[in-house]
Amino acid sequence: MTEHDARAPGTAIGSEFGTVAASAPVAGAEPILMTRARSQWWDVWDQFSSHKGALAGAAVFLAIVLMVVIGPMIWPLDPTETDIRSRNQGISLVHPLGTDQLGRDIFARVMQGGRISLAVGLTAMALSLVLGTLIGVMAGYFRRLDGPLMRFTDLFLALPLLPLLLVMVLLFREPLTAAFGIETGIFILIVSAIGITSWMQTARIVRGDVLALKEREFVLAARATGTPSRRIVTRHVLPNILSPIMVSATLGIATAIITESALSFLGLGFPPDFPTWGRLLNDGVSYLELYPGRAFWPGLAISLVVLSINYVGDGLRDALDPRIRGR
Amino acid sequence: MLTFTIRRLLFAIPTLLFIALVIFLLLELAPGDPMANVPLTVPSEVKEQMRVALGLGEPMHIRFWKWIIQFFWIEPLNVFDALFGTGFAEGKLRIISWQNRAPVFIAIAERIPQTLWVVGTAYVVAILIAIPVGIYSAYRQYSIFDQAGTFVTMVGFSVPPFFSGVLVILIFAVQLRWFPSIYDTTLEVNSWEAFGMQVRQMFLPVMVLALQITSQLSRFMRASMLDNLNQDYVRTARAKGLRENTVVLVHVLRNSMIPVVTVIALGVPSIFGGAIITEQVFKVNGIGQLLITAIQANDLPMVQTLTFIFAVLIVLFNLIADVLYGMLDPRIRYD
Amino acid sequence: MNAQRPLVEVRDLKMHFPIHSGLLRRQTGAVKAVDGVTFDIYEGETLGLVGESGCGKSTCGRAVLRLYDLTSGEVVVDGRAIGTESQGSLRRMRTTMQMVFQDPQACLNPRMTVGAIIGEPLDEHTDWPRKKKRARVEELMDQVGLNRAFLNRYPHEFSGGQRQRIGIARALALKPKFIVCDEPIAALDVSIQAQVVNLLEELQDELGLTYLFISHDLSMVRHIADRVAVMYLGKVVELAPRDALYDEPLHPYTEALLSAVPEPDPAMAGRKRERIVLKGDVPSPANPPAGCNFCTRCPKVMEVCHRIDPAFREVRPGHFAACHLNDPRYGPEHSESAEPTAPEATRTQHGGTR
Amino acid sequence: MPAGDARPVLEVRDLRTVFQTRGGEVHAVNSVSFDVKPGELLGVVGESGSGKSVTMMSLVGLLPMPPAEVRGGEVLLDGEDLLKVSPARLRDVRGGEVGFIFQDPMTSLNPVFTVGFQIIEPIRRHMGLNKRQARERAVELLELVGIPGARGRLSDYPHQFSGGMRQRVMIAIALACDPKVLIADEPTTALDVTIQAQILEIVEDLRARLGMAIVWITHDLGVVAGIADRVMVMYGGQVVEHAPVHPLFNDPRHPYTRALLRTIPTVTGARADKLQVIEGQPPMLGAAPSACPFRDRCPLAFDRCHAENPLREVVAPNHDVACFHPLAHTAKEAVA
Amino acid sequence: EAHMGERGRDGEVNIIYWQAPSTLNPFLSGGTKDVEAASLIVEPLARFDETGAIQPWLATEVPTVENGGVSEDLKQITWKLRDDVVWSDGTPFTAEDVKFTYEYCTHPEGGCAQITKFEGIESVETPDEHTVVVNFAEPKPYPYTAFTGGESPILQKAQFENCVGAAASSCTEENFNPIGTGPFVVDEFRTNDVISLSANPNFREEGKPAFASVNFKGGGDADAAGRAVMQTGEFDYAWNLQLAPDVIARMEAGGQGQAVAGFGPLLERIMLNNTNPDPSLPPEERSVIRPHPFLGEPAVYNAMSMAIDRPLLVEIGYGQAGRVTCNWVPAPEIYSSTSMTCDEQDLEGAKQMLEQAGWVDTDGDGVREKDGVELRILYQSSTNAVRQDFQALIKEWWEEIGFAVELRNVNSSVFFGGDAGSPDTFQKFYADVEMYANTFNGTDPQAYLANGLCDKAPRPETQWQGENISRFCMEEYDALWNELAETADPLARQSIAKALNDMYVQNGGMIPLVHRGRLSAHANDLGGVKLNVWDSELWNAADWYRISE
Ligand SMILES: Nc1ncnc2c1ncn2[C@@H]1O[C@H](COP(=O)(O)OP(=O)(O)OP(=O)(O)O)[C@@H](O)[C@H]1O
Ligand SMILES: Nc1ncnc2c1ncn2[C@@H]1O[C@H](COP(=O)(O)OP(=O)(O)OP(=O)(O)O)[C@@H](O)[C@H]1O
Ligand SMILES: [Mg+2]
Ligand SMILES: [Mg+2]
Repeated sequence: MTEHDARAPGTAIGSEFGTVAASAPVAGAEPILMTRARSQWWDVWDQFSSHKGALAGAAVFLAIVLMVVIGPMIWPLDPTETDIRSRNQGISLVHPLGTDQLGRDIFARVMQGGRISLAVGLTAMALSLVLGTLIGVMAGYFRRLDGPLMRFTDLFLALPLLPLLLVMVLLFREPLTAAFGIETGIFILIVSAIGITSWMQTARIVRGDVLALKEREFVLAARATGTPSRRIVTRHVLPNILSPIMVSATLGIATAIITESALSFLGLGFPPDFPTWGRLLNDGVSYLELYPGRAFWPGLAISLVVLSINYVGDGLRDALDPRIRGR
Repeated sequence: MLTFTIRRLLFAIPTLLFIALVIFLLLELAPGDPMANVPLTVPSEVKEQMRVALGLGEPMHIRFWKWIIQFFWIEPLNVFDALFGTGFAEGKLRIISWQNRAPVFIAIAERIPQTLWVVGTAYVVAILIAIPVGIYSAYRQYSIFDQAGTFVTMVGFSVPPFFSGVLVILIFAVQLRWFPSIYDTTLEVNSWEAFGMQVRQMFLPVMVLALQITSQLSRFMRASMLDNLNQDYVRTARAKGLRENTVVLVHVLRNSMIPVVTVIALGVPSIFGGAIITEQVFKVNGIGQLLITAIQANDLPMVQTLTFIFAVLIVLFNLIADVLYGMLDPRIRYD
Repeated sequence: MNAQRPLVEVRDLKMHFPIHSGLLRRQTGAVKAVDGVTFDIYEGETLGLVGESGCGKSTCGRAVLRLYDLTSGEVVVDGRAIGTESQGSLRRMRTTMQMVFQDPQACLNPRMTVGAIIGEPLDEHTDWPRKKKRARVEELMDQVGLNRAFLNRYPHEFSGGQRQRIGIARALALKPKFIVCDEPIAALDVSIQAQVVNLLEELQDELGLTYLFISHDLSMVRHIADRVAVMYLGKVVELAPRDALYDEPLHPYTEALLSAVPEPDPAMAGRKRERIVLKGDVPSPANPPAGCNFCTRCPKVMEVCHRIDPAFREVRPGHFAACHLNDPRYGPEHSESAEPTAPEATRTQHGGTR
Repeated sequence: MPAGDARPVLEVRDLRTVFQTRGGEVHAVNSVSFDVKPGELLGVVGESGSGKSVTMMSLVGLLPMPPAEVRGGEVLLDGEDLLKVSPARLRDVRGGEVGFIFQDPMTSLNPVFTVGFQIIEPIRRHMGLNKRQARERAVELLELVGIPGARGRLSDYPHQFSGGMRQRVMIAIALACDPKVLIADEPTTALDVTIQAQILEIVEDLRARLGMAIVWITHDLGVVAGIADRVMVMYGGQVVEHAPVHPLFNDPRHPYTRALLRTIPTVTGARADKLQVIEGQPPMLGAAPSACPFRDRCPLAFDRCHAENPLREVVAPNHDVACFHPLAHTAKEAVA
Repeated sequence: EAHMGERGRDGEVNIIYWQAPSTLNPFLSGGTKDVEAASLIVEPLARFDETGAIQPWLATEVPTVENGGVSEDLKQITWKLRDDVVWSDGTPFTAEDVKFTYEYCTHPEGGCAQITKFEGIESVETPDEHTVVVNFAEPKPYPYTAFTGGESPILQKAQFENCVGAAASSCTEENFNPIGTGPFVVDEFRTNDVISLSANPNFREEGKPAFASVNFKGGGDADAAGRAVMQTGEFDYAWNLQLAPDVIARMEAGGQGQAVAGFGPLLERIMLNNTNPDPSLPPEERSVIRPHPFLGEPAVYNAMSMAIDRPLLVEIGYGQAGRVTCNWVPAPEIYSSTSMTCDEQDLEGAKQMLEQAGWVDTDGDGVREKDGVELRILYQSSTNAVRQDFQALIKEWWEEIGFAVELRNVNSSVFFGGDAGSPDTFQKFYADVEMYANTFNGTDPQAYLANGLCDKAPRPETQWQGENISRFCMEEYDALWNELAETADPLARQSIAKALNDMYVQNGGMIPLVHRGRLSAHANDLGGVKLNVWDSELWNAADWYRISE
């Protein structure tokens, strides 16, 4: 019977009752049904929290974020401080993850690297989402823009990304560094390089959803009310494509972190005194046999983040999907 | 369908020309110099002369135009000559690499076999693994198998190949000595023994690549299966008294494969494109490695030709994916 | 009772959706969703619009509200020709005309609270302070019989009937004169349909609303409408006061339609055996048959039907039909059915039932 | 028309189905019993969510389990309890001895297989015919349900058919193996009245010719009035009234049935000024019923209705009703 | 040498270069990888051996003034060719080929990478089949450039006749399969990938080479190359392993092979910018020498040098492939100055020196200043793991003595690329200091020392080309160098060169860091390897053999 819920609304209202009965009290005239109003976000959380993987993922991710944000403030060792006497050390109390070839504390570096990697992941994701959503919505909503914008998207999809990334990095490194200083400059550069080369999937998904949504009656209702397109988009379209956007977002963070590490591998990432997970991992790979920890810890951090975010994304997908949520 | 295909092909031409221009301009604007790898002991005047000898002195639009002519006319003529022993292309200047002053297509032709071998095999292996895994995970959603599969695929997705590649080399090539760590591109498979060698040297890169591809494909397969398992026609099939196997492997699978097949088709250009990092790690000197060395050497004709070929392939396979979609799904009729 | 002043005048309305094909995506045809429709809706009345799925009812309803850009024809609402006005200047007009939709689930934005949904027209067209808007929203909720306490709830927490009430409240927010109800009950359960229909009737009495009531449920249209238009394949084939239409349909399609409605009384059902079962399906509106649109399925088809498209004529005063049977030139031997014979008295009766 | 004394081919006793959901259990079907005899058409009516579909799907295990669980009861098909047989046997029954038609013809056919393939599938599976024979049979079936040019259309895909034709294909599939029982779950709800009339015509014709038992689910009382022999009214997962078609329409005993009959306008006869409504909401099926499910909406409800769940009691020949109110057990005029 | 036998007895030898050769014509590329790969096939008239001494190769002897091969006025050199040499296609090797090689490289449209080798040559004459006379326009005290060393081998005239000038690049077949006189001939050349070679049947020496074939693999990274030789034993010889010492040690523990180091004049250094590097300045101001806000001050650059712990750098970065040095010309020994020491870090001394020069931290921000100028340094280098480690360490030391240091690294293809439009090249030098390595070919430093001449400074007029990266400029230095250019006496040349070296380092041209060697690895069972840093590493591949237990 649930199949009914899965299809286009309107085919079977009977199942609506089922849904309501199963998930939230029916608001009727009866006093017993006057329970507190539950927003749909509550429902989403409800479903989300019943997904064990997603919950664990969220916990791990939060823990990592906390560690990375607060860690460097309380951890006494500076990630860039070299201590040549104690280099290449193993695990110890002073250096819980050991030290590198210059005697820098790996724990401090992993935390510091996480700040950058996560910041890159989050901002690049945000950028690609904004771009993708903007283009997707414009293409989906305005029929006249659809053709040009989708050709534009195809163009980006057809552009080989690696050379593009490389060229971007080479081109804008200096002006940005000059304008914002080395750290912010390169940060902006990498974030925009990743963002600009990864919005296309989101745009396509969003466009598809907007096209479907545009035909939904509540958008028509808004048009009949006289709501101008601009507000239809912000009020009716955007909130309803939140679920694919959220899922894209979680995947986006993961890919951005991995892309950043690949950039480091190709020597185009952050400057060397900037520990990012990708860079640490890449540096550690040559020492894999001697000091496996050097590559292991940043590698583990990347994997954990990607893994946890993927689980969160999975959970969100289920939670935001009304068909699944109804069950 | 035919009109659709022709229309898309016609559309592809301006798109590709535009892409060619974009690539050309981007590369043109990029800093870097083909003489960077020439030792510092060579004085700069000499480097300047070498640059001029490469044709760098000419203005940009002329070089672009030349390149377009070479790519679309002279090189195809050369292929024709090579196939039929004719001599149409004689004396015409081909696209010349700056690194070695040889036609870039010679290098590309040399690289295609190993890339196809390794990346292609990995792709096939990945498809063969991903599809059953995806089917079973979806069918038993939230079962142990599904959970474990999800975990493994996500790990596979999250470990960058420059790490996993070196790791398997250390384990299987250095410690266990089961497989070679360096790919021999000169190996000719002309005996069983050579075939065994080939399998052995392909094993590690294929494994690393396949893990990555499997991760993505199996997630896709699973999602697609899940979408279809809830459809009404599945209930109809069950109501007909069909065996569960038939229901899932005939009715659901056929529908689920439609989007997956197009995803697979869309991935094919990446086979030709090679897997840059994996090729680098395993010294499979394929197309990907060619591209990266060309980038490092600022060999613009090579980079440009390669990236443009990728773009052509991407556009082409996009089209193929659309056509496939139309063929697999009887509901879709392009006109 | 009727002031007999047309609030809405529709003249030869056409709404074609282009079909593009071929190498250059030239327009090679059109889905003639609405193909030359003419009718008036008088102030305070309900015009029922019935027909099979895909015959263009919704398109017609939307075109009347200028939610589409018309292919041709003229629409005058409340004295103002809206057929060619820009969407920007139309915005003002939207306060006089509103719409209620078929699917109460789909027509409410699931991410907005009831208050926000009902208040949206107010946000768009008034600059009232928040308090005043809220007061109006609550008033509307009272009017449609929703508990004020549900202001901050989301649509999915309501039953279908309640959701439809929300939709109606939204349509009422700006005190419109004219509401297009596009199958407002089709998606509802039988027991709830009645609630909604009653509500619509009450509101009409109270506020003097004018409805274009689109439905394929002939029995419900009979209940609610004053006059009824029957559509087939983009055209209105018959338009008449309610009782005239139900008692004495002039178009064979209307006849068939009426006979196909199952009679929920086994006794009656047994008697009404001479059910007319139409053969085949509705042709595609992209490729309608030559001559009369109905000629492919008509049980009384004549040779002329395949050639000439019958004109939409006033066969009897107030009773329009588009059928050659009603044309003395082509009509069957027993031409009395084609002649306006009904007594004057019955007609006036029909006109003023309510 | 039905042979009143024939043995029922399908007998359901005390069927109970529960869904396990996140919000708790949903008791969708509670102690439902009914039977059908060969050649008879049993109409099942009730508002949405009253458990009609779940009841029928529980019979042959078509519900997804989990979340569904058949908690008890017996489903006797020619004396064999379908709830106890092996999965393999159940598969033989499905499509072979019990045919199903579903509501939505647009989605119930597999879009990527030809219509012919989909009809042939159960024929080969259950009747063991070879490919050619099965094809012949498929052509026969399509002709039977009135599809013109049947042979040529076997290789068409569902999307090339209109809604009405697809539903006919569904009927053909359901009839493919000469089932003893045909269960039609709102087969015409999604169709236009003119198409519905076509389908009803076909079904009546088929019933007369093939003599199978039919269970016809609908919430359109008009349809039931036209074709059913007996009618079962469901409400809140229970059968609240059950009677041959004439008594049910002329002499409804349950307040719900009565209300339901009054809410619907007709195209003929007198036109009420105001439609009757059933106030309130259908019940939530959160627990096994301990009281009358209709009590909150019932104008006649009294104390007992809130405390006890009425059992079905025979009030006239072949006519039973689940209501405590004495009026239900006497004549109808009293209420009007 | 004890190893004797017939040609090709030892089967195949596997060589891996982690940078893959892209051509086998050393005149068209000039990259080390290409030159070295080509050295298996084509040969020069004379070579440098592993000690840096010049040895006759295709010539019968090295011409000198003593043996009359070089004229007294230093304007003519006469090479006598061996008469037992034939090309691998069996045709005789003659003076015409040598002359052709000169014409080939000096053709103005050819873009020859080795054209400097032929600088100053007025004409090449071939009085007979086995005599080549080279005439110089000016006296040439060091005439061993043309036809000497791996970078200037002889091409076969018959093969390359039609490939002169602009036609050079259309001769793919010739460039990929040159006919040579060397021990091996090309079977198949795959650009940037693999070269298959086999023993030259017409090689002039009996019983050589010992290997019947060579599998020359290119590509990957130094890690993998080292692993393949020392750990898995897949390869016999790996070139230029720029790896951390502990990684090398770990690989050697694999027991399959060993690393060998050799020291040429390669020097890792920090160049000091003598102009103001601010990119916002107009080009004219950018090229004014010695207006750098503070780097012109001896106290500053001396303190910077003193703050560096060179032995530690060696240990961390290069291990056995590095040595501490204070010289710009660290090798060959005869030219390397011994007047300076710098192998001890002296942070206190450095601080004091700055203090005395008036550089003090008055505002307490940890950075010293004088007259409102702060010691802020932008320190750039190419992207490379070891360099970045060095940067981190040196930054720390410099910050300790009161500098503020900002690090920057640039992709090496940009950094070393001569793109006049890019601000990131080492020549543009938009930084205060930059670190890289440089060296010179052969054993004579004269051309290299010219990098300190005023007029070699990159300027806008020269499109920022020029070898004087530091923009170092001293009249005395220019004068002394001119003296060197006219001196032929070896001893005198040595002492002038040392003086130039000291002058450059002591006056703020650069801070030498590490004298870098070449670290290569060969399999334990590969015999005859003599690591040569003055010429191609594969110079004596004809003598290589398999050690059998
Ligand atoms: N998969 C499910 N999970 C939970 N509850 C379900 C599920 N399927 C059905 N139900 C519930 O079972 C009850 C009966 O549903 P059923 O589909 O039988 O109603 P119906 O009478 O067929 O209605 P309709 O006329 O809409 O088809 C409803 O309350 C519904 O919510
Ligand atoms: N935007 C559109 N583009 C192309 N064709 C359309 C569009 N909207 C409607 N149509 C076509 O116009 C015809 C009439 O559609 P419409 O929705 O008005 O029918 P309807 O009578 O409302 O049917 P239903 O009862 O199913 O709602 C149909 O054939 C439909 O396919
Ligand atoms: Mg409609
Ligand atoms: Mg149902």
